[in-house]
Amino acid sequence: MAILLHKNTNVIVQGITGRDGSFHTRSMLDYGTNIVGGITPGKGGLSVEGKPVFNSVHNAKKELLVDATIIFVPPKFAVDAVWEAIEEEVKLIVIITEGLPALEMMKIKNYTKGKDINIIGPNCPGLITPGEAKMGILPGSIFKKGNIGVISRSGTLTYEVVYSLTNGGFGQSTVIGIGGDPIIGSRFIELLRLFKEDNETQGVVLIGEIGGNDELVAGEYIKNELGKPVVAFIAGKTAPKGKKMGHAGAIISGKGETAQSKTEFLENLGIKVANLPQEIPEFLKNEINN
Amino acid sequence: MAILLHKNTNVIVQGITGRDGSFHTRSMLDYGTNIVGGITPGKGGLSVEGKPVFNSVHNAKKELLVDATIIFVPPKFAVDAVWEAIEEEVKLIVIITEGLPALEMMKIKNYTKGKDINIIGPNCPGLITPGEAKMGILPGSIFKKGNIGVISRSGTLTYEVVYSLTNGGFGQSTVIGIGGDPIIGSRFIELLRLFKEDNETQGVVLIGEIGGNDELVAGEYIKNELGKPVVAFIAGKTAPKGKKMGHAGAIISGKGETAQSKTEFLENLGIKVANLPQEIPEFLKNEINN
Amino acid sequence: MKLYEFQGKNLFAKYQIPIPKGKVALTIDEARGIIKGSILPVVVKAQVLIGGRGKAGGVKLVKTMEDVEPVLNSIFGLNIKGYTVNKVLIEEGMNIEKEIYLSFMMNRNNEKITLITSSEGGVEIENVAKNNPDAILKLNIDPLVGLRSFHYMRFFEHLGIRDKTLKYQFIHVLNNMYKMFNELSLGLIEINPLVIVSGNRLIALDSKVVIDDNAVPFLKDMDHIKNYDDMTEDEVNAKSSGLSFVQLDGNIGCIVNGAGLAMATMDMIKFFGGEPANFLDVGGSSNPNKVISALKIITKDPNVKVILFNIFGGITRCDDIANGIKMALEKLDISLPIIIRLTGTNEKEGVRIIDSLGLDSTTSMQDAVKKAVSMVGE
Amino acid sequence: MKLYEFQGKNLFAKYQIPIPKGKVALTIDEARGIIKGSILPVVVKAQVLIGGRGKAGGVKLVKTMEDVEPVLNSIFGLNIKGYTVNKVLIEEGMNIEKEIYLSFMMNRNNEKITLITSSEGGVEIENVAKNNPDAILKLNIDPLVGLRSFHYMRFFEHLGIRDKTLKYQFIHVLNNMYKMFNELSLGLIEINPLVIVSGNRLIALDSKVVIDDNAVPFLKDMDHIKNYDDMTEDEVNAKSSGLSFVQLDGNIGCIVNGAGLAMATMDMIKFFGGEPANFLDVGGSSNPNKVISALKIITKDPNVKVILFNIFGGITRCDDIANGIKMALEKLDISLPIIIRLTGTNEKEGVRIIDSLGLDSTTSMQDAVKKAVSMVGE
Repeated sequence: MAILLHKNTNVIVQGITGRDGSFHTRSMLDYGTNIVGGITPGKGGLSVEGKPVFNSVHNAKKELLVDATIIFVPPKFAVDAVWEAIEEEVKLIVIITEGLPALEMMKIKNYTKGKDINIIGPNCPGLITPGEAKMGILPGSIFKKGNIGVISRSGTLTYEVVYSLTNGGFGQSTVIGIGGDPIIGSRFIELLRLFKEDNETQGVVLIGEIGGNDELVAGEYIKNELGKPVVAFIAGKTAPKGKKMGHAGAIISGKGETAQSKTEFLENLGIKVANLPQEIPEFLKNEINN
Repeated sequence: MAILLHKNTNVIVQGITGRDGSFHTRSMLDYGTNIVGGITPGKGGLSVEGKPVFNSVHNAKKELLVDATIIFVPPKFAVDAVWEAIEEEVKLIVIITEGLPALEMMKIKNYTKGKDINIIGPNCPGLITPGEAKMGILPGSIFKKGNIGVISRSGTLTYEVVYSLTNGGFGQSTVIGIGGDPIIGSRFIELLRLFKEDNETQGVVLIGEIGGNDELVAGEYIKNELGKPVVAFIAGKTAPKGKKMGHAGAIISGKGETAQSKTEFLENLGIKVANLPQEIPEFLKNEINN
Repeated sequence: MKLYEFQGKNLFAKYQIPIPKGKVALTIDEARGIIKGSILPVVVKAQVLIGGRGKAGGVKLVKTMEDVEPVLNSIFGLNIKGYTVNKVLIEEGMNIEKEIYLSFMMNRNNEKITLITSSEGGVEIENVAKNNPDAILKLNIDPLVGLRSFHYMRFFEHLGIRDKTLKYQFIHVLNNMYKMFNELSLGLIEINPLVIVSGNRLIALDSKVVIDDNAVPFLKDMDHIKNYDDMTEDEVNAKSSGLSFVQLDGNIGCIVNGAGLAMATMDMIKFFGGEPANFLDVGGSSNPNKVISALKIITKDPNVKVILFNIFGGITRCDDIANGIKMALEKLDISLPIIIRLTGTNEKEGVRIIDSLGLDSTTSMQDAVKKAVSMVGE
Repeated sequence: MKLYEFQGKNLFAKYQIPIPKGKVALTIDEARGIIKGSILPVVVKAQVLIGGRGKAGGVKLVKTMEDVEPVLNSIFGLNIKGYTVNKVLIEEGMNIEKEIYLSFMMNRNNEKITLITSSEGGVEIENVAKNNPDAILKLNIDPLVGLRSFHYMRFFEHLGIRDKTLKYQFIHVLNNMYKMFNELSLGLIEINPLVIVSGNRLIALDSKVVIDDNAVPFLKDMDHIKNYDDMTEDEVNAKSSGLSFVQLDGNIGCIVNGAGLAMATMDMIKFFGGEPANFLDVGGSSNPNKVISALKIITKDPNVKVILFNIFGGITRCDDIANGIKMALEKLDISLPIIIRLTGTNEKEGVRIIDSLGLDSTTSMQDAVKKAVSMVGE
C-alpha cells in the first residue's frame, strides 16, 4: 500500500507556472505522478505541461478531484497558499518552499492538529512512493519499490541513504523528507504511526540530525508501539553548539539536542543507530532477520 | 450506554463557588453526578459540598481525573474558561453561561472542529442521562431512564416534552439542551451522530425552533443516515420576522428559517413533526411500531 | 444592536473606510443650516433603523436651494414601516461610476464570517439573490485563518477587477471592514452601495452595522453609540426588568418561563384558534418582581382580553411565581381574567397560594391554553 | 537573528515594557560624556551578542567619578568569548527589591509559545533548571488561543504574587511581551532580570531578543536593527553568496550539497580519524559561481590541508559542479589537493570534466572521505 501518496492520488501544484514549479511538474509527471492541474493566482486559463492552471484551489476543485497539493510558491505567498489548501480541504499538503516564518507554521500546525490533514514540510524535498508517484524534488532514479519506509529531516543525505538501501537490496515503500525547519507539519512520530498501519512497510529507516527532540519522541514510540524494525542515523556529531547547520532547525540549543545524546538515547531504547550511512542496509538486514 | 455522560464520568464545575455554581453542584450531586471538584481562580484550597476547589483546571488535573467540565462562570470570564478546558484536554465541555459573544464561540467552534472534544452550549440547560448523571440545571425529577434520545434548542420546552414522554411511557437515554445561541458547540447533527452509534437509543425527539438551518441539516442526516425513528417539534410558528424571541439564536433572518418552512422541509423528507408537544409520545409510538 | 447609518459611517471613518462628507441634523432648522453651508447637490437621507427607506421617500437629492424646503418637509416626520424620521444625514453628492455590494456577516450555519459581494450594488441583496444569483459571490472566512490573499483573488476574479490602484483600494477596504467586524464583534457590516467614483476611488455610500448583542457589554468607549430605537418602549422596559418581550397583535397576553416554551405557548394558542398578544419570557430566576413587571407591560396593551401564565418549574419555582401574582394583584389594578398553568418545582406550594387568591390553576398546558382561547372567543 | 541588549530595549520601549533610562556609547569619550551628564550611580554594560558578560567583567557599576576611567578602560576592547566590546549601554542605577526571570520562546518540541518564569531572576535559567527546578514555571501557549486569564492565574500562583497593582503591571508586561513576540515573529524574548523596584514598579533590567531568521525579510521598518555581528566575516560572505558556512578548527575543507549530507560528511571525516575544517552547503542550485565562492572561503583558512567535494546530484547537477571546479581552478590559485566525490544527476558528464582537469573522482562517499583523511595524515 505504501503511505500518503499513490499512483492514483490526484495532485495539484501550487505555483505551477514558476521556475521551480514548472520544472518539477515535468519531472513529477515523468515519474508517473497523477498531476491534474496547477494554481497560480492571475494565470488561470494557461496550461503547463498540458495541465490546466487555475487562479485558486477553489476554482481547481470545481473542475477536478484534488487529493493532494505540492507548494512551490515563494515564502512571501507560501503561508497563504497553505491556508488556502487547508480551507479547501486538501488532505495532503507538501510544502517545498524554504523560508516560512516558524510562527506561521506553528499556527498552521496547531490548527490542523487532530484534524484529517497531513502536511509535509516546509523546506523539504517532498515524498515518493517508488514505482508509483513522487511529490517533490527527489531524483526518482535512485529509488526502488520495496518494503522499507524512510523518514528523514534531510535532502541529499536521504538520497545517499536510499542509494545505499537500493544497492543493498532494500527497496522502499515510501520515502519522506520531512524538512529542515524547527516547526514542520509532520514529525517522525506522525509518519511512524502511518508506517505502523502500512502492510507493505516491513522496516523503517529514520534519518535524524541535531536540534529538537523529534528523534527522542520517535524513539519512545518505536520502542513501545511501532512493532517494526528500525535503523536510525543521526547527522551532526561534529556540529558545534549554537550554530545553525544549514537547516533552520539543525541547531543544538540544549544538551539533549546533540547527535551524541540522541544516539545514546535511541541505543538505550534498543534501537540500532548506524555510524555511517553506508552501514544502514547491513544493520537493517540484521534487524529484520532478528 | 446513552451518550456523552455516564455514572462514572468525572465532572468538574468551573465557577463552583458562585451562586449558580454552588447551587447546581448540590443538585447535580444529589442526582448522582460524579463531581470530583471545582475551579474558581483565587479560591483554590476551599471546598464546596465536600469537593475540592482549585485555582485552575491545570491544578485540578494534577490531582484528579477529569473527563468533563460544566461552566457556570459569568460571561466576562466564560470564554477564557472554555479555552482553559480545551487547552487542558477536557473532552466534554458544557457551557451554561448566557451571553458569550458569538465571534468568540465561532473561534472555539472552528478550533475544535474535527478534534476529539464535545462542547454543549453556551446558553443551555445542559444534559442528563437519566438514572446516571446530569450536568446542568435540568430538574432531575421529570426524567426517566429509557430509550429515547432528546435534543433540544430550548430549556423549559424540553421539560414540557420530557414530561409528556415520561407520562407517555417513554424513558430517555440522554437528553441534551444544546442552547439558544446562534453559534453553539454541538448542533443537532453532531449529537445525532452519537445517538446513531448508541445501542440504548431507539428513537430521537428533536426540538427545534426558528432561526438558522440546524433542523434542515439534521433532517437530511436523519433521512439518509440515522436509521432510527425521529419525531420533531418546531417552536415559533407565530413568531414575527426579524425579532429575537428570547434566545439570541431564535430569530427569523430568511425564508428557510421560519417554523413553517422547517416543518415543511422535514415533513417532505418523511420526518414526523408534531403540532403540540403533547402529541409527541403518540407520534413516537407510531414511528417506533412502523 | 443595529446602528444608524451615520453611526456606522463614523466607525468607518475610524477604520479608514472612505465615506462621503456629511453631517447629521436633528431638526429642519439644523438641516437647512447645513445645506446652506454646503456645495450643492447634497443628498438628504432619513436615519431609521429599517431598510427600504429609499422606496419610502426617505432619501432625496437637493440640487438647488428651491429643493430644500420641500425635501426637508417631506422627510422629517415621515413614517417608514412604523419608524418616524427625526434625524437626517446630509451628504455631498457623488458622480458614481459603478456600484458594488459588499458585506461581512456572522454565518451561523457554517460558523464562518461570510464575505458577500455583488456586482449589482445599490439594490437589496435578497433581490439580487432571487433575480441574478450569479452576480453574488460568498466567501467563508474562518476567524482563526483570517482574510487572506486567496480571498482577494476570488473577490477580484468575481468582480472582474484588474486595475492595480483599484485592487489596492479594495484590499484596504476589505481589510478594514474585516478588522472592524472582529474588533467590534459584529453580526453584520454592510456597504451597499460601495461606489467607484472618478479617479478609481472607493467610497462607502451607505452603512449597515449590527453589533452582536452579547458583545455589547464588552465594547469599550462605545456607550455613545448604544441605542434601543428599534425596540418599542415596552420592549425596552421589559429588557431593563430582565424580561424578553415582543409585542404581537392578538388578545391573549402570555407570561411564560423559557423562550422555547413561550413560543410553543403562542403556537398552541394559534393552533386552538386564538391569537397571542405577545411573547414574554420571565427567564430562569424566580424573582416575584419580574412577574409584576410582566403584568404591568401586558396590561398596558388594550387588546389583551385574558392573561395566560404557563410555568414549568425547573430553576423557576412555582411558589415564587404564585407569590409574584399575589403581590401584583395587591399592587396593580388588574381586572382581566387570569388563567394559570403551574407544574414542576414547588408545584404544590404554588397551587396553594393561587387557591388562596381565589384563582384556578391547572397542571396541563393544553387545558390552560384551550381555556384562554375559549374565554376570548366568548 | 540576535539583537543587542539596547536594541531589544528600544523595542521594549516601543511596546511599553518599562526599561531603565539609558544611552549607548560607541567610544570611551562618548561614554565619559554620558556618565558626566548622569546622576550616579550608573551601570556600564558591554553590548555583545553572547551571554555571560557579567562573569567576564563586562558589566560594572560607576559609583563616583573616580570609577569612570578604570571602568571604561576595562570594558571597551574587552574580549568576551571571542567577541570584542566596541559599544556599551550606560543605564541609571536601580534599587532592586526582587528579581524575576521571564521569557517567551518558540517551543519547537510542542509547537507552542512557551512562557518561562522563575522566582530566581538574574541568574542563568539553565542553572536554575539544574539546581532548583521547582523555581521554574513553564506555560505552553497555543498561538491560536493566545495568552489568557488562566495563564495569568498560574503565573501569579507560581510567583506568589497577591498585590493588585503588581498584578496589573505583570499583566501589562506579559501582554506586551507576548504581543511583541507575535508581531515581530520572535524565537525568544527574555527579560532576566525583570525587577521589582520600590513602589511595586516593574522594570526590565536586561533584554535578550532573537528574531526568527525566516521572518526577518517580512519585518517592516526593522532594517536599522539588522546585524550579523554574531557571524564571522567568512560566514557573512558565505551567506551573501547563498552558501551555508560554519567555521570549525580541523584541516579538511568540505564542500557538500545539502545540509544533512554536509553534516554526515563532517561526521564521517571524524569517524575515520580526520578533522573537518568547516561545514559548507552549496545548496540545491547548480550555479558554478557558488563553487568558486565556496573555494575562495575555504582556501582562506590556513589550517586547510585538503579540499573534499561530496556531491550527490539531485537538483544539483554533477556537470555544473565540475564546471564550477574548472572555472575556480582557472580563476583562483589553488595549490591544495582536491578530493572529489560525484554521483547522481549528470554524473558521467561531471566525471568527464573532472578527468579533463587531470583530477581524480569517485562515486563513493566513503572512499573520498577516507582518502582525504589519509592525505592530511601523511
